[in-house]
Amino acid sequence: MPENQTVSEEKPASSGSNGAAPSLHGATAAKARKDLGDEKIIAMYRQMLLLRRFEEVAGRQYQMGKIKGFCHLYIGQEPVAVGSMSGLEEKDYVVAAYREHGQAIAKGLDPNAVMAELFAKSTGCSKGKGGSMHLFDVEKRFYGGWGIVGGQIPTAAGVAFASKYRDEGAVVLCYFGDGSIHQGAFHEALNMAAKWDLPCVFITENNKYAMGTDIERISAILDIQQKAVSYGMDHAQIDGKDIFKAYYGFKEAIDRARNESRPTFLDVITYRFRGHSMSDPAKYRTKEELQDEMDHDPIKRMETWMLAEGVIDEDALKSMDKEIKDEVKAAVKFAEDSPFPDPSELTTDVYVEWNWDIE
Amino acid sequence: MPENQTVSEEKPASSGSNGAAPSLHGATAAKARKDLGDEKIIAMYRQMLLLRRFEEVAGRQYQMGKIKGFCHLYIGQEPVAVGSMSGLEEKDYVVAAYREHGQAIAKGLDPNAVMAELFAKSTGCSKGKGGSMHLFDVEKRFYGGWGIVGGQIPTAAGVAFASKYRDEGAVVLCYFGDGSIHQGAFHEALNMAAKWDLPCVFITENNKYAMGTDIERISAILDIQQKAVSYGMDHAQIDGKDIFKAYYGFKEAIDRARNESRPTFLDVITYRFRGHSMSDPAKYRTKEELQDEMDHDPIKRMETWMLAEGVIDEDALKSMDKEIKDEVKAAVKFAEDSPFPDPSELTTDVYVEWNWDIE
Amino acid sequence: MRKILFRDALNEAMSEEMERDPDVFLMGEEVAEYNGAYKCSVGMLDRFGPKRVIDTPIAELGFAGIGIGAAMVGMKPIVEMMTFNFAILALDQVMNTAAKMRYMSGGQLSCPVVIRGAGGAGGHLGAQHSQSLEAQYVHCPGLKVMMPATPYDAKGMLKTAIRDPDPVIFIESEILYGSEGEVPEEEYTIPMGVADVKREGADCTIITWSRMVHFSLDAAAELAEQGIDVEVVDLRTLRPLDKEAIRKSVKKTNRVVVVEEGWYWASVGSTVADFISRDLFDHLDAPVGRVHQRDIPMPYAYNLEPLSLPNKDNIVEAVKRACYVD
Amino acid sequence: MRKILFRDALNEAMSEEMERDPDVFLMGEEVAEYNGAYKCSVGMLDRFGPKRVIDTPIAELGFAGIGIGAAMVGMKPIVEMMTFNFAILALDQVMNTAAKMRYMSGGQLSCPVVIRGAGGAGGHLGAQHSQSLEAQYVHCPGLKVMMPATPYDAKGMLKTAIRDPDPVIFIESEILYGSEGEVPEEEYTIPMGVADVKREGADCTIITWSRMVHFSLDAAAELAEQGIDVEVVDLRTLRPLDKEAIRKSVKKTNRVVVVEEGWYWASVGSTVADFISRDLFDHLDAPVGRVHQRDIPMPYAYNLEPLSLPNKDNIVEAVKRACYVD
Ligand SMILES: Cc1ncc(C[n+]2csc(CCOP(=O)(O)OP(=O)(O)O)c2C)c(N)n1
Ligand SMILES: Cc1ncc(C[n+]2csc(CCOP(=O)(O)OP(=O)(O)O)c2C)c(N)n1
Ligand SMILES: [Mg+2]
Ligand SMILES: [Mg+2]
Repeated sequence: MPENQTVSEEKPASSGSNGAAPSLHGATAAKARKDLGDEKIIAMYRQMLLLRRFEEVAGRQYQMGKIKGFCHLYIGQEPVAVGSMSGLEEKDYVVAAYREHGQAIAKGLDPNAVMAELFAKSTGCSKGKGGSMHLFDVEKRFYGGWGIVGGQIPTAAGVAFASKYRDEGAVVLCYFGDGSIHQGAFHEALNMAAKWDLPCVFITENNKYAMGTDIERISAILDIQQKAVSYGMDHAQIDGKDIFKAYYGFKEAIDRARNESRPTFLDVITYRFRGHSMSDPAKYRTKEELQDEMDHDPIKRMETWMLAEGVIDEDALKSMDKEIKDEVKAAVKFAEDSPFPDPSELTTDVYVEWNWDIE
Repeated sequence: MPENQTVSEEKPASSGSNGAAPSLHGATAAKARKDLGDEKIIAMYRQMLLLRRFEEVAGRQYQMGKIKGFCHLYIGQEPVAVGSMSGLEEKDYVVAAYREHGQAIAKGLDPNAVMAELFAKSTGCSKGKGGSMHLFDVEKRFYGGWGIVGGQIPTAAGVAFASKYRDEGAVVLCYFGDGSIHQGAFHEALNMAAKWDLPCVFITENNKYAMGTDIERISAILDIQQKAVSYGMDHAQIDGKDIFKAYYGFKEAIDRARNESRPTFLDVITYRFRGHSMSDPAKYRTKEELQDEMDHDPIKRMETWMLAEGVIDEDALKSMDKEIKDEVKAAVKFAEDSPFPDPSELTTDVYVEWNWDIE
Repeated sequence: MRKILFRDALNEAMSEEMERDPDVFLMGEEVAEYNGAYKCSVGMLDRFGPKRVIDTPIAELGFAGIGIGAAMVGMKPIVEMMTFNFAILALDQVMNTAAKMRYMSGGQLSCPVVIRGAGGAGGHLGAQHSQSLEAQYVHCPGLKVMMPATPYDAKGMLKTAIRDPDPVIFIESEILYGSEGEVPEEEYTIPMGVADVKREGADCTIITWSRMVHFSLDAAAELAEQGIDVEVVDLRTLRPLDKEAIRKSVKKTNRVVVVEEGWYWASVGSTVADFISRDLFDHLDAPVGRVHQRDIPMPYAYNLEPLSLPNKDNIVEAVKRACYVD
Repeated sequence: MRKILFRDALNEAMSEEMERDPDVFLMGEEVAEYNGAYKCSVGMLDRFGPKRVIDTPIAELGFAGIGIGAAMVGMKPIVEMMTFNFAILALDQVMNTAAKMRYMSGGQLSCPVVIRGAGGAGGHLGAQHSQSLEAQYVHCPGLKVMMPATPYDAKGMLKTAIRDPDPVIFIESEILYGSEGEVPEEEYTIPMGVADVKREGADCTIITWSRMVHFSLDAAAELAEQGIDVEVVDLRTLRPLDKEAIRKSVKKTNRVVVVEEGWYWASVGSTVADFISRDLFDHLDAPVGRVHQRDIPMPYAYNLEPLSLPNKDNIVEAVKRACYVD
C-alpha cells in the first residue's frame, strides 16, 4: 500500500449494504458531537434538509415548466456538500460541475438567487444567463457550474494556483462526478497540482453512475482513489453517506491543503436518488438498489441519531422542516415574481471592454 | 506493491551509474545466447548498428541541407526498437512518435525508402509528403510517425481494438516518450485499453528528457510504471540500455498481449545521445552525464560482450560495419538520385474519393 | 409512404450498414445499454451485441482516437459524440490524425470513420451546450462534412457516410431528432456533395442546411403569401460544397440569403456567402444576405435564447432586404 | 531607431508588463529553463524567478485550464503554446471556459488571460506542424484575436493583450520570430481592434495580417513597377475586425484582395471577403480576390510546400485579376 494513503478506520457504507442499521456510526458521531457541539450539528442537519427541500421543489417546478433545459438534482448526495463545506472558511473557493445546486447553497448562495437562476430570472445568481448548470457567485467565491464533464478540474487547479501565488491561504474544493475521472483533463490537472503542491481538494462524488453507465462498466479499476498513485498525491476514500465521516474526511484534506499546500484526491462514496437529469427514468439500476439506498437516506440517518442522542427533539425537527419549506416556497415566489432579463441583456457581459458593434 | 507488477530480477542501469562495467549483464546475456542462438544475436546487433549508422548519416545530411524541417535522432536508444521488435511477428503493428527512424527500420522498412523520405523524395516511404516525423509503411504494418505528443496513443489502441475485433492475433507496439505521459490522451487510452483488454504494449521510451525538460521537473512521480496502477494494467520497468534485458522485458509484454489479449505499460529506461532535434544544443544536461552515458553506449556494450564470449570476432565486426556503412551510403545515393514528387502530387492523397475541384 | 422519426432513420441507416458490413461498429457514450442519450441506437445492442455496440467512458479524445485508429487499418467505425460541444475535446484526433493520415502516408491508408452526433442548440441548455460547430470541420481539408435536415436525408446520407472511404463528420440537429418524415422501406443512399432544392422559387434563393431548412421553408411560405417566390437550397453536404447547385439557383434568382444556425465570423455561412459573392459577382442584384445566431455565447434565459437564434422573422426580413422590398 | 528581433520585442513586452504588474506570469512548455522553444523568453526565468516563469508538462488542455482558472480570479497569465497546432488540444478550455465564463456568470467575472505562441507554417515541418488556425478563435464570441506582423506591432500589441481584461489569443508567425524591425526604447501600446495601413495606394487594397503582410508588401513593390498602386492594410486584430479601416481603404480603391496564410473554407479570409462583398457591395468594381493556402494538408516535400503556401506571385496575379489587368 502506498505510503500516502489515508485509511479511514471504518468501512464506508457501500451501496446496497443490506441490513445496516439506519443510523450514523456511533464512534465518529460521538466524536463529532464533542468537537462541533450541538448547535453546529443542528446547523449542518438544517443545511442538508434545506438542500433536500430545495431540490424537491426545483424538481416540481421543472415539471411545471418553470425551469427548463437540463436540471440535475443532488438529492441523496447532501452529506458531501455539507460535510465538506462545514470545515471551510469564507475565503475558500468552490468549483463544481453541473449538479451543483447543493454545493452552491452550501457555499452560502442565497436560495432565492439560485431558484431565480433556475427560473431564468434577472435576479438569478448568474442573472438568468447561466442556468442550472452555471451558477456563479464571485462574492461567495463560488465559481460554477460546468457543463463539460471534467472541464472544471484544470480550471479549479488554476484557482488554487492563484491562491498559492498570492499567498491567500485559501483552499479550493473541486467537485466532479465519477464519470469525469476518465477525462484527460483530470489527469493533466492532477499531475500539475501534485507537482506544484496546489492547495486543492479533488472530490469525486462517486454516485456509481455517469448517466446510465455504472462505473464498473467503464473504469479499469474500482478503488478509484488508486488513481492518485499516478501523481503521488494523498488520497482517501470517504463515506459520503455519513455526514460526520464525510466531515472528518474532508477536514483532513482541507487542513492538508491549507497548512501544507498539498492537494488530496478523494473518492467519496455517495448515491443519487433521482435520475441523472429530469428526463432520465434511470432504468439502469434495480428498484431494490434504489430502495435500499433510500432506506439509508443520509438525512434520515442523521435524524434518527439526533433524536436517539437527544441532540434535537421531534417538535424542533418539525418546526425546522416547516421553516425550511417556507424558505423554499419564498424562493419560488421570489423567482416567480422576478422579471426575466431585459432583451438588452442579450448582448452584455460578453466582454469587459467591448466598443464594437456585434456582427 | 500491486499484484500485477512485474519485477525484473536486476536493476536497470540508471543514467549516470558511474563505474559500471561496460558490458552486458552476464546472466541475462547467457540465457539469451541459449534461447536465441548466435545468428539471431548477431542479427540483432547488426540491426542496432544499422540504426546507428543510418542516424549518423542522416544527421550529416541534415547539416548539408538535404534533410529539412525537424529531424529527431534515435542514437543511444537502439536497444529499445531492436529489443522490442526481435520478439515480433510480421503481422504485428507498430505505431510510434516523431523520433521513429529507429522503429521504422527495425520494423523492416527499407532504409532506402526511409532516407528518401527524409530527402523529401517521391521514392520515400510516404512519397516525400510525410517527412522525418511521418514515416508510414502499411505493408510492413508500420503506422507512423506522429507530430503531436501523445496523439498516437489512442490511435494505437484503436489499431489494437481492430486486431482484437477481427481476431487477427496481432499485437500492437505503441512507442512514446517520457514527456507524453502527462497528456490526457495517454490516460484516456490506457483506461480503455485496460478495460477492454486490448492487445497493446504501451512503451515509454524514458530518455529522461522531453526537449529540455528533465522528467523530474514536471512529473509528480518518478517511478512512472506506477501510472499503470490507475488502470489495473500490468507494468514493468525495463532496462532499455541492455539489449537482452530489453528483449525479455518486451517479450513478456508481447506474449501477454498475444496470448491473453492484455495490455502492458512499460517504463523503458534509455538515453538519447544527441539533442532533442538537430537544432538543440542540449545545454540542459551536464557534459559528465552525457559522457557517462556514452561510455556505456549500448552498442559498445554488446560488442564487448560478443567479443568476450566469442559470439563474433573483430574481423567480422569490422566487415559488418563496412557493409552497413555501404548500405547507408547506398541509401543516401538512392535518396539523392530519386526525383522530388511531381508538382501534380501536391493535391493527391487528400481523399480516396474526391471528384470536386479544390477551393 | 411510411413516416418515421429522424432518430429512427439514423438507427435504420446504422443497423442496415452493420448488417451489410461486419467491419461497421458503433461506439460512444451511452450508445449501448442506454440506447443512446438521444435514443438513436435503440435496440442495436440487443441486435448486434456488445462487440459491435460499445459503451465508452467519457473520454472523447480517447475514443475518437480509438475509432480513428481502427479505421486506419480498415474498419468502419461510427463514433457517436453525445453532442459536438464535447467533440471539441476530440478535435486534435479529428484534425491531426483522421484528416491528415492519408496525405502524410502518401496515400497508403485511409480513415473511413464516421463521427456523428448532436449539434446546434438543444433548447435552454446554456452556453456550453448550444453551439453549432460545423465551421471547425469545414475549415479542415481531409474531412467531409454532412448535415441532414429530414429523416429521409438523414438515413440516405448516413448510409453514404458510413460507406465513404474518407472521414466524415456527420452533425445532427439535436432539435430534429424527434421530427417525423417520409422514409421509404426500400434501400437508398444520397450522394456525398449533392445539395437538394427543398422548395423551388424564382425571386430569391435561400442557401441553408440542417435545422435552418425548416425555418427557411416556414419563411418561404410566409413570403409566398406576400408574393415573393423563394427557392430553398439545402446544402446537405457542407464539405465538399455543391457549387453547381448554388450557381444554378443563384443564376436563376439573382438574389440570395445564406441562413445558418451558428455564429457569424469565420463560419460556414460566411464562406458560402463569400463564394457566391465572388463566383457569381455578375449575377447578383443585391448583396448576399446572411442570417445567423447572434455573436454571443448562448444565454440560458429562455426569453433571451430565441433572440439569439435565427428565426422565421429574421429570414423573412433578410429575403425582403435582398429583394429590395420593405 | 534601434532595431530588434521579433522574438525580443515579445520578450520586452512580457518583461515590461511583468515588471509593471505582479499578477502577470508566464507559463508553458520550455518557457523557463530552456528560454522558450523559440527563444521568446530568454532571461525571463533569471529575472523573475520560477514562481513567475513556469515550465509545464506537455499537457496543453491542463495548463491552459490552469491559466484560465487563475485569470478567473483576477490574475493575468500569459500561457505560451509552443505552437498553435498543439493548442487544438486546449480548445475546450479556451472556447468553453475562457470565452464563456463572463457571460455565463452574468458578468461577475472576467478571464484576462493571454494565450500566445507560434502559428502558421514553420518550414518543412509537415502536416501536423504547419497550420494557420486563427479561424477557430475568430469564430468564437468571447475571445479577442491578435496577430502581429512586425516587431514594433508585436511589442505594442502584446502589451495591450496582457492589459486587456478579456481573453486574448495572440498568434505569432513562427517564421517571423527571427525578423528584425524598428522598436523605440520608450513605452508604447497599440490599441485592440485597430488595423494599420502598411503601405498606401490608390488602385487596389490588400487586406492581410501576420506573415502575409510581408508577402503582400513584396507583391505591392513588384506591382508598383508595373504601374499598379497597391494599399496594404494589416488587420493586426482579427477579432474585433476594424471595419472602418477596411471601408476607408476599399471605398478609395474599389478593388480588394484578401491574403491569408491558411486554408480557404470557413476561414478568416473568407469572412473578411464576405464582409467586404456585402458591406461594400456598391463600391466594388471587381469581385473580392482571395489568396490562401491550398486546400490540403501541408506536404513535407520542400519542393511542394511553396506550391501550397501563398506567395508573391499568387498575390500579384490576384491583384491584377482584381484590376482586370493581365
Ligand atoms: C465532455 C462531456 N462529455 C459528455 C457530456 C454529457 N454528460 C453530461 S453528464 C454526463 C455523466 C457524468 O457523470 P458523473 O461524472 O458521474 O457525474 P454525475 O452526473 O453522476 O454527478 C455525461 C456523459 C458532457 N457534459 N461533457
Ligand atoms: C501536443 C504537443 N505539444 C508539444 C509538442 C512539442 N514537442 C515536440 S517533442 C516534445 C518533447 C517530447 O518529449 P518526449 O515525449 O520525452 O519524447 P523524446 O523527444 O524524448 O523522444 C515537445 C514538447 C508537440 N509536438 N505536441
Ligand atoms: Mg456519477
Ligand atoms: Mg523523452
